[in-house]
Amino acid sequence: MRILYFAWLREKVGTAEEAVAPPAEVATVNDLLGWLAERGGGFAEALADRSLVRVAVNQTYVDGDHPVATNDEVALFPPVTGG
Amino acid sequence: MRILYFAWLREKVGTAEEAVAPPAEVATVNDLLGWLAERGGGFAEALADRSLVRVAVNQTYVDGDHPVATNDEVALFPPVTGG
Amino acid sequence: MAVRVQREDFDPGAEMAALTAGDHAVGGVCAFVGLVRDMAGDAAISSMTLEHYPGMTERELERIEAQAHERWPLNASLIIHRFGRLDPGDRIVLVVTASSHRQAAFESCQFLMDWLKTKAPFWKLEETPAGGQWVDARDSDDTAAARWIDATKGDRGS
Amino acid sequence: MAVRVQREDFDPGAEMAALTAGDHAVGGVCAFVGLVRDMAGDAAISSMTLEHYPGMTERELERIEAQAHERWPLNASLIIHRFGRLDPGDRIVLVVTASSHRQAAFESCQFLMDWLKTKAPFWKLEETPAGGQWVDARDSDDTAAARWIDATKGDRGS
Repeated sequence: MRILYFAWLREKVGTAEEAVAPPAEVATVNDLLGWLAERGGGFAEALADRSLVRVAVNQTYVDGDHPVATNDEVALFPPVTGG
Repeated sequence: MRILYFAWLREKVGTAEEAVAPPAEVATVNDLLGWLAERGGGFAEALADRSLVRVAVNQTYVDGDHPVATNDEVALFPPVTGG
Repeated sequence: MAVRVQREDFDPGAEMAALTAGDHAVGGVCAFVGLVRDMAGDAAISSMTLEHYPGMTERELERIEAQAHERWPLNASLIIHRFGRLDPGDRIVLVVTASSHRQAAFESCQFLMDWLKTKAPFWKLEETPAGGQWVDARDSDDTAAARWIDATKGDRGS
Repeated sequence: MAVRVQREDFDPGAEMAALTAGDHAVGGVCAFVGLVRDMAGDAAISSMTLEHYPGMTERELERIEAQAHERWPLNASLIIHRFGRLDPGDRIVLVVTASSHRQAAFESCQFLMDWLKTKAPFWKLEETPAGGQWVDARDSDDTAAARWIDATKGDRGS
């Protein structure tokens, strides 16, 4: 599973992209965010307030109960501020 | 008093502009339109339906009861269709 | 604030850029360009001639523009309207509004177009296969303009 | 329909002209240009860097554009959004809509800007005297976008 981080989420976790292999019980987006936050440090800090984290799976916006699978591209980012 | 005609009003009356000297009892825009219509022909035809005639006195929109005076520039035209 | 009534064409991009040049408080520019269509209802239009009332037309446009500035927080605005003979595809009118707030730019541009359509002394004569036809004023334009009478002041919040 | 996400500047006038070239059914073109402001609240902005999500950003813009075409009778539309480093006064975004009806052009352009602000994956980092600051999403943008959810279909009458 590929994880992408953008904007201040990227700065807090210290990486733009990583490959992860979460355990089988990580079935949903919420599971994944919890699992990433358990790493502590910048990850815990970046994911502390879930209301500020938007998630896209395979480049489509999803909710926290959306499933995640091995080959997914999961992107985590703050609310958008373009235009 | 100077009278200007625009668009199909101009075509119907056959002139773009004329100087007129109406009698003293022509005190308002409505009086003036009635007096011009009495000329008959294209004037009567052009002014037959007052709902289609817009009036400006000295380049400002006015209603039928607005006064008219000797040195006024009075313009008669159909509803506008710019833009 | 500027109003130009002219026979010549104009360059929308150049006008938009010039209007806000050097003013870095502007966050949004809204522009509307009206073009000559080749059909009016079922009738083919081969050309159009726009008549105006020199003097009053400029005054009315300036009056409408001043109202927009009273109503919305605008940094700049521009109205250009052509007269004379125009062909299908030709530009007729340009309205540009610039503001720090995008809603103000959008709303004031729409307001200016709506009021221009119902208040500015211009008349269109369309050349059709059946001959020259003066365009009738449309109720939908009156309706579009009327909504600004009762509307609350422009949204300054975004 | 076209979407471009690019580092380079664009020419609004040239884009507007190209979008409707040869289509004489178009009566109105609405364009919105977003510019970098030199102030954000009380903070002076010396520059801004726009980050995006290559791939998803284009997809979201295309999705929003397709919605506008479903909702309004549009002849053509264009969205250009820049990324990378920009200075005050620089152009950020261009949205252009063309229709036979002016209300459709205005409303769809506003709809595209509102949705782009809340849905398109872009993030702004502003350089201020206090250092780089990620711009917070604004409630007023959510409100502006939300009004299109309940609104009836675009007015096709004018």
